[in-house]
Amino acid sequence: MDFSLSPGAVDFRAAVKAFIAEHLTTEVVDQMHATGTFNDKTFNAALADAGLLAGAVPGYGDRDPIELYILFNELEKAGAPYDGLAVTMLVAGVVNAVGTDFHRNRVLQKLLTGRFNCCLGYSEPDHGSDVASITTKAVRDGDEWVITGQKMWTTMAHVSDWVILLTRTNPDVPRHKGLTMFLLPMDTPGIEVQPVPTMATERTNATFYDDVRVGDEWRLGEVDGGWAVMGVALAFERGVMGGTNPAVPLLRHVRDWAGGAASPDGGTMLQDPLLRERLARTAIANQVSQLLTLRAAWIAATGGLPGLEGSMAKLYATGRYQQAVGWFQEMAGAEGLLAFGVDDAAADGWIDYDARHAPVTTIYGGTTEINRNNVAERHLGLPRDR
Amino acid sequence: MDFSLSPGAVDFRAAVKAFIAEHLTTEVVDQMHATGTFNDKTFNAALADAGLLAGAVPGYGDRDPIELYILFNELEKAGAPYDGLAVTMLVAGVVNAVGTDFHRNRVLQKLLTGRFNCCLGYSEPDHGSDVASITTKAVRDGDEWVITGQKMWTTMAHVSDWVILLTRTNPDVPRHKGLTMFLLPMDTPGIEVQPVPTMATERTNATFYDDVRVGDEWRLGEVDGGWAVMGVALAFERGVMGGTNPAVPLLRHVRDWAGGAASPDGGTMLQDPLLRERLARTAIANQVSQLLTLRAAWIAATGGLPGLEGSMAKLYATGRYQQAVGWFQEMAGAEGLLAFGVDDAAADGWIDYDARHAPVTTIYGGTTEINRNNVAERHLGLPRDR
Amino acid sequence: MDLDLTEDQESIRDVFADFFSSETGPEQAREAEPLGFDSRAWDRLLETGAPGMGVAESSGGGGANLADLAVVVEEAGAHIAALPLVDHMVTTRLLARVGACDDDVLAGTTIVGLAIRPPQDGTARTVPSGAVARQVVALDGDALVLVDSDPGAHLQNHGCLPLAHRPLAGATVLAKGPDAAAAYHLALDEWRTLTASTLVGITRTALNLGVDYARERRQFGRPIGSFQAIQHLLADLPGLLDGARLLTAKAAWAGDRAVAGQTGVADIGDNEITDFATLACMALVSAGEAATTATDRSLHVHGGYGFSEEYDIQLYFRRARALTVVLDDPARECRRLADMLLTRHATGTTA
Amino acid sequence: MDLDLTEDQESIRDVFADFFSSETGPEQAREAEPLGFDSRAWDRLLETGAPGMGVAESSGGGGANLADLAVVVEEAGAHIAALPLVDHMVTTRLLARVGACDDDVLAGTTIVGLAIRPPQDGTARTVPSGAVARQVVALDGDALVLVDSDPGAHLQNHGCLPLAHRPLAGATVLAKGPDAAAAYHLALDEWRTLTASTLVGITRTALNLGVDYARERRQFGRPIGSFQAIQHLLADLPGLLDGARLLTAKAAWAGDRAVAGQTGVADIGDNEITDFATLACMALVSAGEAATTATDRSLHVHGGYGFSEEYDIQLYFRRARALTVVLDDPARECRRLADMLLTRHATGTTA
Repeated sequence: MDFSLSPGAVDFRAAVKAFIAEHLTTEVVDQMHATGTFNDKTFNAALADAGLLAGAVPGYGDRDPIELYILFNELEKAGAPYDGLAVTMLVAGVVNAVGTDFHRNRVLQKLLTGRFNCCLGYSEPDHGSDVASITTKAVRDGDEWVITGQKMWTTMAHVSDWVILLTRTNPDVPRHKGLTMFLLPMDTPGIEVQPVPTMATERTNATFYDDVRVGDEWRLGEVDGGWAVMGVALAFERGVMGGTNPAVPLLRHVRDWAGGAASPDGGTMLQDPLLRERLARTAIANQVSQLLTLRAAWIAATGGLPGLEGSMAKLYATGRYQQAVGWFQEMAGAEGLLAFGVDDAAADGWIDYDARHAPVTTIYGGTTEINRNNVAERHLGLPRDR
Repeated sequence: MDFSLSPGAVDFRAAVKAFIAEHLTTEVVDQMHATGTFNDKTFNAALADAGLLAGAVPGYGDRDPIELYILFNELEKAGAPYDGLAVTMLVAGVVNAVGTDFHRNRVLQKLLTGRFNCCLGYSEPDHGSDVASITTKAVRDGDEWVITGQKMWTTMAHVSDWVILLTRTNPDVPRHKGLTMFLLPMDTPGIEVQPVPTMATERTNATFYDDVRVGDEWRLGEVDGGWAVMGVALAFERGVMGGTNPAVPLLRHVRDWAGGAASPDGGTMLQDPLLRERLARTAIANQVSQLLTLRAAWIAATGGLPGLEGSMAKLYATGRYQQAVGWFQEMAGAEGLLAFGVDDAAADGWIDYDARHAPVTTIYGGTTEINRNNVAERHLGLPRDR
Repeated sequence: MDLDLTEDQESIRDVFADFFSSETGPEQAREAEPLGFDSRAWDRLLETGAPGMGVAESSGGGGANLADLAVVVEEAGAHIAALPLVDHMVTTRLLARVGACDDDVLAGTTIVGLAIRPPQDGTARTVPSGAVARQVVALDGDALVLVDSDPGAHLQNHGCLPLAHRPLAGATVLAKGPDAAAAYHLALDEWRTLTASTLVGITRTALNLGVDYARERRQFGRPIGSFQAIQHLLADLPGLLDGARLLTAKAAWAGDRAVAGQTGVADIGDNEITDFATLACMALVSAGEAATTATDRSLHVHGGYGFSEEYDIQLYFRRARALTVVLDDPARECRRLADMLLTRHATGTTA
Repeated sequence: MDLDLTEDQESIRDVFADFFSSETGPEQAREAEPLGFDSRAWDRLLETGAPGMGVAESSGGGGANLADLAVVVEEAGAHIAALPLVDHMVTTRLLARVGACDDDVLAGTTIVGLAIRPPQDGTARTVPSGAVARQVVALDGDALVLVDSDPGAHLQNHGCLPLAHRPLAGATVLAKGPDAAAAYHLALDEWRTLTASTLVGITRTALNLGVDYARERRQFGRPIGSFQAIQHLLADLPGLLDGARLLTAKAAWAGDRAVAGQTGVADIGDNEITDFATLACMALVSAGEAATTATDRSLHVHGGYGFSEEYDIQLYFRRARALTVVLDDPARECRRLADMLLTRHATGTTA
């Protein structure tokens, strides 16, 4: 094995790091947490203008999937607002893989400019993990479709230009087989976005679709072929596009804080043996998380679909992140409770933030239970429970 | 609430402690680990002769179940060979609850002398957690029964005078309903005992029953009523008769060792902050385990059946015990690997012993999974999985 | 030996369960955020006599003991009452013990609180009731001091506790010397015990919320609570809950014995612990862990909804963590406990 | 970037998988207990050239690098070979580096081992191969020394490792000063890396044993592996296994770079770690945890049978723990790691 990056990847990473050093200002970070929108169109546009975005579309162009991994890993490690961009580039990849020329011209090219966003419309209030049971209806009416229903957890819908929307087009066949995907402009009449505030800083949305009419050209993939389109998206998503190294910025923030914080036992917190042990354990977990993610990228780069490997990376990384957050919040005591902007807040409030944010990481993008089912059945070959 | 023991219980405990101080010699402890038989007939007989055993039969006589708890908790804390005694007294309780005068005269009175033992014949090679599916057959032949089959995990069979044996008497009804319990003298022709060595010091057995003929007077409970008899035994067993404070002797051994053991960081191991924290956490867990057990005893003492509370105590106590063993074995490093009798063995080899023994504690007497099912379905009211 | 509540305590529990269930709860907790003080509910609480109920009747209080107060605050925790009840109760008892508890404090019209951490540079930091209490009692060196001043500026925090720093400038000295320190430490152990009981209440409700959600929420054509993965996530919690409650009750029992002059023992070799300071510390660590684990698992069972502000579990989740660490890191509490367990020898008589 | 084995390594893996699968395994491991040395298999191993394969061809060895050796010993771990292979390999490389590796050592007819802990009072304690190795190399102060004596009296232990104390009296000094210490520490980091790889092999087989048992064992009318409780107990393990294997491979890669004179960096703020000493320590902790967890869960899945001597999982369970702690407490290893991570600054160039 060779863990050195190729010269091209080294250059690409250096360019991303340089970009981050220049563009990821305190204002950008403060703004993302103040608004709850982990997406910054100016930042995205600058990334595109710097030529760093084309490689971020999975399966598109001549860039290595390793570069896709590098881009999102660097953004995640730096604590940049990348969530909206990751979803957008994921959709770009799906559009590229299964879309028509119309989609590519009308959507993909725009997405590559960094000035537009997409969001994902899969889950519904009553159908989360069991997404194959969704009930949002799309009914054909001549050359058009009429869509009615509601989606939940449509994060970034309020800043998005398109949504990829999973609908039921045939209720009379087994549930996976009657689904169709659409790529819907968000300004289509009949779409309403309602904010859903959360316990962390980030905002998500519920979206409502009331007799939304779109032409058949906005269909993405085959009629009743929506499940396959989702499969493409999932294979792109799991593990490679951020979300598996959240403890890197946490560790950096805690380390930087601990060097200057007084310990009740005397000296600094950085001299506390238990904190040192836990910093080291977190550093190990961060390496492992990165390697599991890199492996998923490597499989994609060598022509495979790293669905299972992504599940493993997510299971490992999110569990360790939650453990680390719990450790550091306990060790920081009362100061670890204090929020962004409060004097004396441990790690400038990052511990409070991470403690609020961490719980959702074992839910979104596939719950721990769904990922464990995946690994148990598909990797270990254990008999299905249901 | 009042956590003081009654004056009678205080006296009883003092008597048990005095007995242990006198009779639990190094030889007794060494002998139990050398033979793998956690039963000492001399010790048991002396306990009976000291008048401490009558109170150890659940539901028998005028002693408080709190005293039953005290007896086994003190024996467990002291690291005495109590396993055989616990099973024997459990059977005594079952015999007392559902047996005939014949059983009481022939068996119960002898058991109270501490000079005889019983073992449990429930599990079979193919039927462990799913004990209701056992296949050992008992077929009526006039006034006799002919029993054929095999039992597994018949611990103490090699030193037992009787076995209570769960058999299938009716294969044509739902599986719980065709079972009958027998109380079988171990010297009945056709019974064979084969040792099953384990990774810890303790030995268990497989027992074979080949056309074993016994009179109907050795039936315990109704024909096809074996499941109810097992229910009586289980309610007696869970939590109250030892098995929920194994970390007390571990903690004592580790504490005593740590005060004299050099730490690689300088000073003694007892000065290591992480060891101190973990000793304290184990001390907390030991208190909680004791209180959960005491609660089960209290429920029994006030006329209830503490089946669920026993499950909770066992889940909590065995999980913490395993955690503590893992901690201390790691912290003792190479010396924590060394066995009984090896110079320099950490805690005189107890860490190695406990690390070998601990895994079985979440298996025997009801696995963690079975206990969790119990609590989930019967205490929390969650819908059945099956 | 009696592991049931007394009849009196059952009445207290019923009365306060009714009170907190009608006057406080998730909606009121939300409205009280971020400060974490529901002044309307506090005013209603004065009518129940709760603020002074832990003070002897001879001193004008309600004559309740620590075990009784634990029953009250478990209900407050279960209903996530945004009230500085624990802090007021233990500080009131402390003031009464040093003869400095006036009627407004007894009545609760003046809110008092305890500085639970050693002051630094003349300031009591992150006082749990510091943003709402008028009077704060602290141990400054060997002096028990009381500062009477405007509540401090609220420090916005994870659990929406009314935290504030309180400068001790101008504080009155209530007592000095070993007795003053002993009185403070007794109060702090009472604070540990009652905070543990609050956490037990939080644990209880968090478990109920998770179980209710798991029974109602359906995925794949069945309640999610019928999946073994969900069942087993929840099945460890009743043991944690009941264990923490029993240990907290034992701490309260030991506290009442300590107040009555009976000493306890702390012998880990025999697992025989009746010493109040030891049990109070154990109870807080144990209840903190129960609450942290239960709220975490219950929130997870809620899926995405657990993360949304609309659902109640996140309120419990954040308060569980806040109350667990506001005094100190539980690992450091354990090391403090070890100092007690490993240096002290068993003293006094066996319970 | 290449996360696949080289073609050569695939051949090495296949050859040694065949060798260990036919010459070693659970039955042989049982027969070798309690000493933990299978002399017949060792004699057969000499024919493969494995004992000296990690030494440069110019010095008469097989020319394999650390990454190659990791492939070999993963197979040894997976087949629970009762052989002092890791110890012999790293010590042989160390001796070759200081020009003291004779032909018998290269051939494996003289077994050599490493004293992995600092000697105390003139004795190397609990040397992992101390009860079978003729020659033991230790770092005594700043002197790299070799003792040639009869193997020590076996210390019976949890994992049936051939542990023994080895007095250093009469030892030969091989080298002295900073270079000697550096050579020793390089060897110790190689020991960490290869022990990690052994643990990866143990993890792999433990997982397979658990999965096989769960598929075959039926209770309640279905394979126990169809219960979600069992599935989820096992489902975390592939990530632990693969993560530990990747980290170990990365450590071996960094070790080979270090031998070639390339320095690495260790920047936890950017999660950029290419330094060998750092990665070797990380790999051992990570693989130790994977093996401990996998053997524990797999044994549990086996029910009572896991505890019986008849089944194989208990062999893996005990060796996993033994290899995880025989060098030191993993928590102490983590503190040592923190010393490296928090005081060292990023040096050298990025990989």
